[in-house]
Amino acid sequence: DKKDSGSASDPDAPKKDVKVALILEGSIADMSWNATAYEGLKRIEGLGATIGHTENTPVASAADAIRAFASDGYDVIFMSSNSFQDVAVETAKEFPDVQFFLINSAATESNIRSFAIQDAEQGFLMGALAALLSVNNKVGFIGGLPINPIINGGKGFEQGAKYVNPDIEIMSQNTGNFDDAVAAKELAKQFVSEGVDVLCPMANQASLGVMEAAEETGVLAIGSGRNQETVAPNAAVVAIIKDTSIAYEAAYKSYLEGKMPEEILPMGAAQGVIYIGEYYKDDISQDIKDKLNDIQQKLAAGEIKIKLD
Amino acid sequence: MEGLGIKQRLQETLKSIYFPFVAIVVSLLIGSVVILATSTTSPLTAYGHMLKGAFGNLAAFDATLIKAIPLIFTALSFSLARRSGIINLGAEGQFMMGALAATAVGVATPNLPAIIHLPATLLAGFLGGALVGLLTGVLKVRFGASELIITIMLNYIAKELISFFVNGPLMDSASSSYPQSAPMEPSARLYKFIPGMNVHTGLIIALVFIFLYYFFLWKTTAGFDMRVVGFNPSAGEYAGMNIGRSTIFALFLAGGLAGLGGCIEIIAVQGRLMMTSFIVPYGFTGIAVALLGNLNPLGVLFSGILFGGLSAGALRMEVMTRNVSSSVAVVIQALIILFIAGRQMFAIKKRYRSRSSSGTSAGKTVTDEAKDDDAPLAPATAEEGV
Amino acid sequence: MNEVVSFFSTTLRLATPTLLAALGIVFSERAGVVNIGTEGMMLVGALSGVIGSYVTGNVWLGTLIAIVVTVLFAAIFGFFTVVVKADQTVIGTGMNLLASGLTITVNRALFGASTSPPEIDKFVIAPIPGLSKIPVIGPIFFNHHILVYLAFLLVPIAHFVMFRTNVGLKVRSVGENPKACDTVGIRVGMTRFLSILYSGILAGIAGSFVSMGMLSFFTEGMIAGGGFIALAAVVFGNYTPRGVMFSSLVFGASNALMYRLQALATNVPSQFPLMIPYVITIVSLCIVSRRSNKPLGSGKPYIKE
Amino acid sequence: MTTILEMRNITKRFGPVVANDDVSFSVKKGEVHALLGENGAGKSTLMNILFGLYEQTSGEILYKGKTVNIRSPRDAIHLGIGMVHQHFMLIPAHSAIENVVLGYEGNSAVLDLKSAAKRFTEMAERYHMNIDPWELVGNLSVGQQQRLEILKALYRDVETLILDEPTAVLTPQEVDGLFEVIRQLVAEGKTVVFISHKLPEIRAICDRCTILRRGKVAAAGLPISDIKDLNELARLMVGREVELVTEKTPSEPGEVVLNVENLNYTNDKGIHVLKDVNFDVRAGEIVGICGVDGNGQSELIKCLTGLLHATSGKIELMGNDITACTPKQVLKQGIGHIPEDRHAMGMVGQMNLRENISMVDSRDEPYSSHGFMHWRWIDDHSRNLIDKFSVKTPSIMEKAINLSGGNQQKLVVGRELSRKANLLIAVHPSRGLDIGATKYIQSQIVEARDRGVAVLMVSTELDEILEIPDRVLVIYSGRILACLDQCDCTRSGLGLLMAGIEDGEEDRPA
Ligand SMILES: Nc1ncnc2c1ncn2[C@@H]1O[C@H](COP(=O)(O)OP(=O)(O)OP(=O)(O)O)[C@@H](O)[C@H]1O
Ligand SMILES: Nc1ncnc2c1ncn2[C@@H]1O[C@H](COP(=O)(O)OP(=O)(O)OP(=O)(O)O)[C@@H](O)[C@H]1O
Ligand SMILES: [Mg+2]
Ligand SMILES: [Mg+2]
Repeated sequence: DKKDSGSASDPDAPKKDVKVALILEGSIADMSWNATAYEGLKRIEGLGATIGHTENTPVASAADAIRAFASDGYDVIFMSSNSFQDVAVETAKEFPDVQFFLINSAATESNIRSFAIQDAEQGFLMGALAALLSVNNKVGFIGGLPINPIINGGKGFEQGAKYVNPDIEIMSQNTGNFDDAVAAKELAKQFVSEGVDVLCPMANQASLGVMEAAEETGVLAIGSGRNQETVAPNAAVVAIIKDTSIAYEAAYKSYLEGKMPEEILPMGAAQGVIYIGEYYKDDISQDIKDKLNDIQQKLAAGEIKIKLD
Repeated sequence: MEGLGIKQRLQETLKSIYFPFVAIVVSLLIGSVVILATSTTSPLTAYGHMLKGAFGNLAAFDATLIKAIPLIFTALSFSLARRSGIINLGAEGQFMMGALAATAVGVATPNLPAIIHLPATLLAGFLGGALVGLLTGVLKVRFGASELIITIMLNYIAKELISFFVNGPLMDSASSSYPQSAPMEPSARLYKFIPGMNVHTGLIIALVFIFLYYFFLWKTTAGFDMRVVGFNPSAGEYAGMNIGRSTIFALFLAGGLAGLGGCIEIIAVQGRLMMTSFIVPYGFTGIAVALLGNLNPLGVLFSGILFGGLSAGALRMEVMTRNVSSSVAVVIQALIILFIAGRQMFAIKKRYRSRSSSGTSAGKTVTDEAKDDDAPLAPATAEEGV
Repeated sequence: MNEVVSFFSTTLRLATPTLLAALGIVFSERAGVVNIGTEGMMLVGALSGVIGSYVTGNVWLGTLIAIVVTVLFAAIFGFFTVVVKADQTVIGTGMNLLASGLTITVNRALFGASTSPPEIDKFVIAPIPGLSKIPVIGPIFFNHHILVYLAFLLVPIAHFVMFRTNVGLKVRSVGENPKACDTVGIRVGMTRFLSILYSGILAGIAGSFVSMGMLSFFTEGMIAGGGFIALAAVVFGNYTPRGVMFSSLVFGASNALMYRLQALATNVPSQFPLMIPYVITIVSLCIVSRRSNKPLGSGKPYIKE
Repeated sequence: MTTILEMRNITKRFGPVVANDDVSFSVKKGEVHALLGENGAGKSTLMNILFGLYEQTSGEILYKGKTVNIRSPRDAIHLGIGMVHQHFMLIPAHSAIENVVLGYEGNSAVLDLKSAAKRFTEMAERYHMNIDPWELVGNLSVGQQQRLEILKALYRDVETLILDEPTAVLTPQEVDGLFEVIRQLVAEGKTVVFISHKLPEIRAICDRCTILRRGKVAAAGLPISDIKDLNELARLMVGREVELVTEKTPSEPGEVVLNVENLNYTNDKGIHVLKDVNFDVRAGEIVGICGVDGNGQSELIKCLTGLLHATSGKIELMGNDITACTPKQVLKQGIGHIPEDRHAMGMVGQMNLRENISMVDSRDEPYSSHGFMHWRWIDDHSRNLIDKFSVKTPSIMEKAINLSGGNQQKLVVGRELSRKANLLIAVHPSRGLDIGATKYIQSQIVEARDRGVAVLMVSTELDEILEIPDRVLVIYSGRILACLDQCDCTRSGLGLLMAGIEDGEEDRPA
């Protein structure tokens, strides 16, 4: 019976009760990728859909998750990681009238649409701002598990920093996981001892470690998601936010309107998915802010192209 | 078992059904407290879904089996080593290295006939794990280094190696620079074999190896010697067995079993090697599966299926009941493991006391065919060591 | 120069959680209990410490609460392994699973899933007056969190208790040959249970040091294998407090080295520096391996006729 | 004399096995009460119940007239009961003194091992049972461990002392020492329960005896004086006449099978354990090595069987040099070996009997072929062997550890005797065996000799040494002091030699 799936949609919702599911590879508490994805699902709920999700779903279970949702009458299924692509393409065949959205995937079968989050643009903005802020011309990027978004973020970061200052020194490393905040913090400290004076984490919840390191060593830090600043009241400058929730909402809207473009939907600065959050420090010169906004516009307008390999 | 009369055997069987049953009931009762505390869903509905997701219908059992297969291999790996007196905490890493080796072979050579490609891939998987086991064995025998640490450390190293290869040498050039290998060649894959079910031929391989495990340890001299050494090395030495060789060989095989499991998981389920292929702790879960199965072949099979069912059921519960979160599902799985492992606590009248069956008398698994020999690890008075 | 200083002080800092947890495990191991569940205990300690500190606004009370909660958690382990005599490794694995599930559930129930971590009172660096001023030595040894000093002070104490006292003798014997202990009137079960609780205390402290000393917040699964490393440290340290200190320092140093290399060689694939600590451990293990003090009765429940 | 201890209608089941069947047992204050019976009769079980190690299936225990509920040794100890267990309850990894003070109520929170060691040594000297309190128990010989166990019990002053086969591994001198102790204890009004299979000892020290037969009481509180001779005792224990004489024709030695030349062994602690050992054993003769435990016997045997490697010298078996051989290679040459410590070496407690029986020959026909075990054949073989050596067990699928120790010993001896070997090395072959079993094993050894097997027998039992071997080597602190023909052996002579005193009558080996 479906009663227990506690339908949160209010009775006088606009359309027929659409059921939307989200399958997450990570934890919704990761303060970034999965967290914003979950926010997206919430937004969709706000549009009157009934929602359901699974977290920490390993690739090996993705197929079961899809089958479970589909057989429970879900109409739309979002898959939040490129790891799921193969499984999704396989399993989607079993459910032709379920609409699938794959994040960071290249697949576009009949009932599958994919959109590509422009992680590199987030990195680019972080790099650019870091370069603008850096006094000793040395900036650091700390990634977590070297998966696609992180790697591209790193590439974007380097190009962004070089974009504003061709001869800036860049330190970039991955801690190898998203859980170990201590590792992130220690690595960050090492960076600082190497002269880095602006730190940029892209390691989900482990990012907090980097922010804290910045706070303790008195350098600046640029967040990669909301809620990271609290542990670094003095160090946190701003967060360059990759708000996939907007992407999800957009995708869902296009589904409701029944006009979903064949090609892979890019989701970046242009779509407002990647943007500059509100500044936490007021001593940031307007000049810098303008430069950064300008870069963001260029990215949105496609005037800046980021090379990914 | 000649020793026991029909009556006792009946008792054994009844016990072996009664205990796990009560164990599960109790753990679910406690779990329901957590559910009530954290969600608006009634525990009964939640468990209903869990049960349905695990064994409810063919489709569910299908999913359960698929999940059980890798666990059976890592469990066999642990069991074999344990029977030889070695604690192999390395199934985790051996599993990964098996997968890595298999991937290398599975993607490398396109348009090869399956008759060659598939066996080659499986062999690579076995060797990938076996070599890690071999290394462990050699270090243990040659330097007397504790396998406990070596295996733990090799697990972490394996994790990094996977990360390196999928980001480097094995990265799929086609897939716009995702950190993942190319998909396995069709000729190197395992496919569904029962119409209407998704479970793949890996199941058959698993069953074969369960039998081989039994046959090797109880029917061959090599296996027999391993068990002797496992129980009492100095007796083995006295009987003219080569402790070192036995240890190394055991770890080689154990590694191979885990590696084969990893290989099958990739070529049958995941399709390609990814950064995130191993978030599930296949190796460590395998330990629990093995010990719950008393290191016996059938025991491993059934506890493997039980664990497969647990995760399949937990997933369905999470899906069907919107607000029972995955973490609660995890808690419930944990409770079930704890109480099943400790099921002898539900003995009504005090256990009849005989060493041959002390502790384990109640401790036998659902499946344990009361084989009259406990693993070295199984409850035994310290006398054994003296 | 201050390269050296930072390297060594980092080493001490990183060695501390391992050392704390390991000083607990070394007793339970000696008593014949293999505690795979340490990882989970530390996780529980990490969260309950943060909650405690958040509620009471005092990091010490927080730690106290962490200790109490972790000991209760350890008691579950003790109940299953000692009273019920279930297999220690299975229970240990189960406890880890339980811990990860519970911490996530509780943490989200209290602080929500994707919000910023709560402001808490955390351990601050406590330089030892005078000593910390000594060049080189000072910053390396006398400029740490109090728990760092505590951990290292605990080593000689633990050593004394284990090898010089009646309790220590009982603990060591119960692990070697429970039946023999039984015949001289020692309560085998009680002894094992208490040493499990003790290891719980230290796991709790270790956990809260991670979440309130090295960091100032809790994140899901933040122990990230620290418990297993501590377990390895005990075996590596050959089941003695001194040895455990040695091995913890090896782990600490090799991690410090690893971060250093990651920072220096940013062009090398990150995976290789990340392997270093584990490689170093294996190598040094092969070098120093000697007669093992692994208790004969290790891992075996004691069942009476 | 008042009754201090009374066990009423005790029954103890181990699964199918009934170890004690409605046994009643009562002991008077201040007496030495012998508990007798065949191997597996239930002696140890009964005492383990009294001491709280096992829990009786039914029956009650009265101590000093009060019903007591002894649920653990702790309770027994508090009642003033002490026990020396047949299988050592020692911790090899700890020093002797640590083992002694372990669990001792009088310990202070911080141990003062020094003064404990002092007290211990004084006591040890008083009872002529010296042991270095600081030595690791793991390094002590079996005899020394037995002494340690006794001293451990005496260290705590007890009211009632249970001795479960304490003399099995003691030398005559040590046995006398122990009897000294027992007499002192009795003089102090204490009570002793004494388990042994040796009539002379029982005669020497016990007042009354209770005899168990297959778990039931065969005789209760019988005055020792009523037992005329071994045959009588045997009849009481077994329930029928038993043949107790090993008839033995003079040997006709054949060619040399084992030849040992200038064998030296220095252990890892640098102690020179074996010094220029020379001797040979010929086909069809039994050579006995007698000496106080711990004079190098263990090391000598280990060298012969490849478990240790001699520092210098030469060992030849059937003419080929095996000095540097591994145990496996030595076994291949055809050696049967009844090891000193059955628990540590001879058997695998957690494995069942048939597996223990196949242990040594698992790799050879007919136990296996082409790497596959032949369980069907092994089962038959095992059943025969168990009948032949009357090993008391419910089935060949029973775990070895569940056998009575004596039956464990029979199992090992039986296995080694039934292997086809040119050389049989028998270390304490009859340790812990009842009279019947002892005689049977001995006759089997003699039979093996007559089949032309060369036998090397190590024993601390003077009676055995005086009866079985054709030649006797006396070993003292790693040296062969004397090589005597059996006819030249006298109790007193051997006793002196074993104590290292060389006088007259012995002739050095050439
Ligand atoms: N733990 C056990 N489990 C099963 N059977 C047992 C156990 N302990 C003893 N038995 C059986 O009970 C019987 C009596 O054993 P017990 O040790 O009391 O004999 P015993 O008189 O001490 O013999 P021995 O002279 O060899 O010491 C034997 O048949 C033995 O196999
Ligand atoms: N730790 C143990 N585990 C299993 N069985 C044991 C253990 N300790 C003793 N036994 C068995 O329990 C019974 C009584 O124990 P005990 O040590 O007195 O043996 P026993 O029969 O007296 O040995 P022995 O033949 O040397 O006289 C024996 O059958 C012995 O083999
Ligand atoms: Mg006995
Ligand atoms: Mg006996």
